[in-house]
Amino acid sequence: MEIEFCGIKMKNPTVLASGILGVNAELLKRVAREGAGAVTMKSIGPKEKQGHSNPTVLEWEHGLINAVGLPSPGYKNMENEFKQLEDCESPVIVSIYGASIEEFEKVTEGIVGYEPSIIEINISCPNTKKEGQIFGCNAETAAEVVEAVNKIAGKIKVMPKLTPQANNIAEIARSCEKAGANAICAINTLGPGMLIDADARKPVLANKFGGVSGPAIKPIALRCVYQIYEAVSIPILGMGGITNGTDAIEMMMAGATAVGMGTATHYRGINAFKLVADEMQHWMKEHNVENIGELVGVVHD
Amino acid sequence: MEIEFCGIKMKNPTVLASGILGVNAELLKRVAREGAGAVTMKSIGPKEKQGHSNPTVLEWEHGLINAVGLPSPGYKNMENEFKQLEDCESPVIVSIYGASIEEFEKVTEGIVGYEPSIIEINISCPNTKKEGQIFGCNAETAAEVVEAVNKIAGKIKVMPKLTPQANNIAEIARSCEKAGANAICAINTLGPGMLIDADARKPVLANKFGGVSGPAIKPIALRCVYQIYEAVSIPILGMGGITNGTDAIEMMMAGATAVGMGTATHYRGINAFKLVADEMQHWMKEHNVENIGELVGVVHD
Amino acid sequence: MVEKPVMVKLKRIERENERHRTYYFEFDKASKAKPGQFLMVWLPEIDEKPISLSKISEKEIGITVQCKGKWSESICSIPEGKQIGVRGPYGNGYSTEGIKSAIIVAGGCGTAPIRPLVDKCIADGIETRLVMGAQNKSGLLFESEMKEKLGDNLYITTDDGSAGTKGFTTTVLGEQIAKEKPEMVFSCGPEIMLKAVLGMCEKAGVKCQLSLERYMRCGFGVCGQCAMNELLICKDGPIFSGEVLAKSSEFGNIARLKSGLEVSLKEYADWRQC
Amino acid sequence: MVEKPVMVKLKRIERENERHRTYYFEFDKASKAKPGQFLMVWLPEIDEKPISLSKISEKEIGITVQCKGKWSESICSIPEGKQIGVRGPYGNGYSTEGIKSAIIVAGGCGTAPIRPLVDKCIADGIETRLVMGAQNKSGLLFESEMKEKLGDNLYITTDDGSAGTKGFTTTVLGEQIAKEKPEMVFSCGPEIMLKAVLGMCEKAGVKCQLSLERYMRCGFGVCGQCAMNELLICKDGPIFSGEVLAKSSEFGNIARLKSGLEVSLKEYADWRQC
Ligand SMILES: Cc1cc2nc3c(=O)[nH]c(=O)nc-3n(C[C@H](O)[C@H](O)[C@H](O)COP(=O)(O)O)c2cc1C
Ligand SMILES: Cc1cc2nc3c(=O)[nH]c(=O)nc-3n(C[C@H](O)[C@H](O)[C@H](O)COP(=O)(O)O)c2cc1C
Ligand code: FES
Ligand code: FES
Repeated sequence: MEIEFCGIKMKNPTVLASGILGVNAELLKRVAREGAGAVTMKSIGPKEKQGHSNPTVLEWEHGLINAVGLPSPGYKNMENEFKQLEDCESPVIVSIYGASIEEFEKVTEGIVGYEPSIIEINISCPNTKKEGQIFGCNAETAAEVVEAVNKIAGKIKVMPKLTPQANNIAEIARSCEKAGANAICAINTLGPGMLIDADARKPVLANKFGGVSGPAIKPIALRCVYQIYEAVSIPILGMGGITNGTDAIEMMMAGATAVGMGTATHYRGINAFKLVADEMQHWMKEHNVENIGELVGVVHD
Repeated sequence: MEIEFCGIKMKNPTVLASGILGVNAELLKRVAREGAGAVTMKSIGPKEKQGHSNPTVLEWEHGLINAVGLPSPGYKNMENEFKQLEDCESPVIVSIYGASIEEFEKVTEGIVGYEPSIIEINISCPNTKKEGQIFGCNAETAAEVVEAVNKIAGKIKVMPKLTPQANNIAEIARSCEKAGANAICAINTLGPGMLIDADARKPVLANKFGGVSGPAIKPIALRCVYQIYEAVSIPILGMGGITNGTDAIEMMMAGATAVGMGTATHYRGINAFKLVADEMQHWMKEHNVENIGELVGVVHD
Repeated sequence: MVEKPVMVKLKRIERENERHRTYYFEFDKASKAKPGQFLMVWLPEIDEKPISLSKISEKEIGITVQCKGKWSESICSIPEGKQIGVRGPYGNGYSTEGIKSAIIVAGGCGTAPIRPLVDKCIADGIETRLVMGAQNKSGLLFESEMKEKLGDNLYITTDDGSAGTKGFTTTVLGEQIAKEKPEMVFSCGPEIMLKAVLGMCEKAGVKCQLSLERYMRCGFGVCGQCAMNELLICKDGPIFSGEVLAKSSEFGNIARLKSGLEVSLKEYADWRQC
Repeated sequence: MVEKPVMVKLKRIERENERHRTYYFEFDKASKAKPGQFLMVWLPEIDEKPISLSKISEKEIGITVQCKGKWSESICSIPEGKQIGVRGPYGNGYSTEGIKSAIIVAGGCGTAPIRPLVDKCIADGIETRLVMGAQNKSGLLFESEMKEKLGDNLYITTDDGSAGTKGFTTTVLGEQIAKEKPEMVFSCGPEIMLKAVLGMCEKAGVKCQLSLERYMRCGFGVCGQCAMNELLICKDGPIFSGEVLAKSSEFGNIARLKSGLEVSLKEYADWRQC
């Protein structure tokens, strides 16, 4: 099940998505031990940020909805975590966010010295006003952010994370590739969406709106990855609603070289990564597939 | 449970959504008899159109996905249906589409003589290339279509139907209101999305991509209606994922004066309208609500 | 119970005659289906079509296809061991409840859903006569199997007389009703034949259940494509009682093309031809 | 089992003392919860907080809140008959399996989850001693109820001596372990106290289960906010065995603010203060 994702070796194609569990080094190492081929830290911002008040993360019938609001200790306060990550058994992806090109640059400067395997550029968070989606819905601004981060990142790979809210996600991916992206991550949470409690007569999330994840968004994620695959030649980290081996295989068939999971840890536990990797292997055996890489993008044939 | 929706009296707030069952007059009358407060015809185009090949409508775990592709006999071939609709026991909404302002105008001219209660302007179909979303993702083009239709519609009410793919649905609604819209319908199907069959190694819909409806899209629909309610003062026909009375109440609390249902007929049968209206009434009794209108927009207080 | 296709492996393909093939596969969801129910059968990148169950059992499911168009020629070229996509079963199916005697009338490839119906009638102890017709001998389906199961209660007709009685199934139906009135007439075949069957049953005061066909999209009652007046062929049908059909202005007259355009049954049949 | 709040009506509110209230309501999902599990309690437009179950029964569920901040002052101002939102129960709860004798140590509002634990221990026939402490008499919770249930096995301490023994719970715990070693020590209270309890248990060679607390968001193991080293307080805990805690570098030392910033337990407690 070993794969290579833009030059990074992974024991299997499963990746912990950003914002799930990854608040500290020890949890990331635990997830790696529980089977993830790579792990992503919770997105890091330019300064300490509280995030939104509770309720911030809720389950609904077909997935999760969250408006955590990008809390972060700020990149300056994370030395301790980065140091402890040196012996993580899987490659570490560091996710970053900012509200301006300058902020993205500052965070990149602050973390590049720790030499993460990949810098994930979060331009797609749907539940903050200043950060996130505004960069990810426009091909030009998306490219500007990628270019700025890439300049500072040097030999470290950079991977913008895109939003399904973009009206032409393929165009945005193409424009990021031209700006120097080494990979594309898609998708961030969908929406935003909203839960209302009829008895309370109120929106349930304190922020009212939040990003939708989990099984409900899988068809949207598959379509996005499919379209991006047709548009770029860099590899795709596909995510959104993957909870089992077949979901992961479908995502790879749509065009993903590796597959991210977040919400799945709620349904299947922290060892979701091992479970899904095993299910993928089982599927491969049943279908006489020797090398998982053969499946990447096959639905396009 | 009687309500008034932009001047139209309805026996209850439930409305059959466009594209579900409403291909002929007799089915529309059946749905009205089965409890719908109003019924919408399948969107009508400028000329005969085949739509996409099968598979066109599929269920997945959390809703439906469809790429029917706006088949239509064309407005010229529908006289028979319109005549038979004269004795429909609920108001009839006629949904129209076009690939240009001129086409929208032509269809409006063709149907306005039949005096439908409302003309629904479909600028939001996600599974055709030339019609649909391209008009609904831009505030200016959306307004142009509304203005053109409105001019021809005369005293007949017009109601653009919006897409959740728009990056600022509130702005689009506002711009439609300014252009003369009497109501807003939201939302059309989400996406597009995609289903892949791993065994077949192929997308399942013949059109590959299709609009997502049903329970999976409810949080997105609630958010859209919430945002539109804050932006306009014309009434909203809210839809997307409503399957039971509580869903309908939540949608009204978000700001909808009436609630549409399509996919629910799959889960609950053609009498979904009566079932949901009964459940709403039951909820009102339990919560001492005398007049359903009291609930419209209450989460905004 | 999610209505999306499941890929199943074709275990066995039987050549019924020049133009018909029966495909056998395992599909648990259909193992308790009723005769007259159908599947939506998907050939990736080709098309998806409604096809009746021609074999219903715990062990295997069968469908019988007439090879004649793009989709059916495609399925005819798929070898054993390959997969097709199926979803369903859909529709209501024939009801044999409380019936003691029946005449079944099968026309052309309408014989497909009749095969499991015959099995069911026999299993329910219903006195069963089968009138089975085709244009010519090579269009007949399951002839020897039916002979074995029904013996003298099998009546064959062909338009050209190349097998059985020369003439139409309806002629034999008339004779058989006159001979001994059954409690129920079941039928599947061209709509023009069904119209005639209904007329004869009405005149003789015999109940009937007829299987109809329209162009379909969803197959499960959502899109409205298969409408006949206010009825949905896919969900309210495809089997309808004579009483219901007698009230339908479109039965035997009007059907919808893919666009939804209403045309005469003849024009629809030219487009459709099965 | 969807983890979103359910609005429940406050059937009864009891004033335990000046600063603590217990709220009773019906919530079927929690009727079989384990002592030590908690709910996320939502006050619309105010906030949502993790609160331990202080009463677990088929008939009603109870939570006990110390009124001191924005959220808790808000709940204190809600009258009987009004609704609050609850989701859960979450966490692992105390395990009483196979235990014959126990000492329970409760500090301050840590007494809340101890109430159903005492009930459980008695029901399981466990020889139970309870050491219950607070800063002063008016901070004690469920005093008369515990007296009734435990008689001479209840030991009370206050920092100022206004009730029971003057001093800390840990002093009494030491005496009681010396007097008769229990199989298990259960505890809930300020982390500084828990740290001391762990030290005493380790020295005496007694097992223990301690209930921890961190700022939470999801409550069900997704967001990572409540991390203590590699442990999730909300899901792996909030009850941990002494063995596990002995290996944690953050227990008693470090916790995370809302931003995720790691700070000393003292700084966290100043922010948090419960
Ligand atoms: C609670 C929660 C917090 C998240 N935080 C972040 C974040 O900080 N940065 C980010 O790029 N994505 C974040 N995401 C999005 C996920 O990384 C992922 O893109 C999304 O959840 C879709 O994948 P899934 O369906 O497997 O969860 C978050 C998702 C959840 C559920
Ligand atoms: C099979 C199908 C066909 C549809 N066709 C149309 C259409 O022709 N015109 C239109 O405006 N919306 C069409 N829609 C969208 C619905 O009217 C509705 O906006 C959407 O399904 C969300 O509501 P629901 O979740 O209650 O189904 C269609 C939806 C489905 C499922
Ligand atoms: S085929 Fe869609 S309703 Fe019958
Ligand atoms: S509070 Fe979210 S993981 Fe514990």
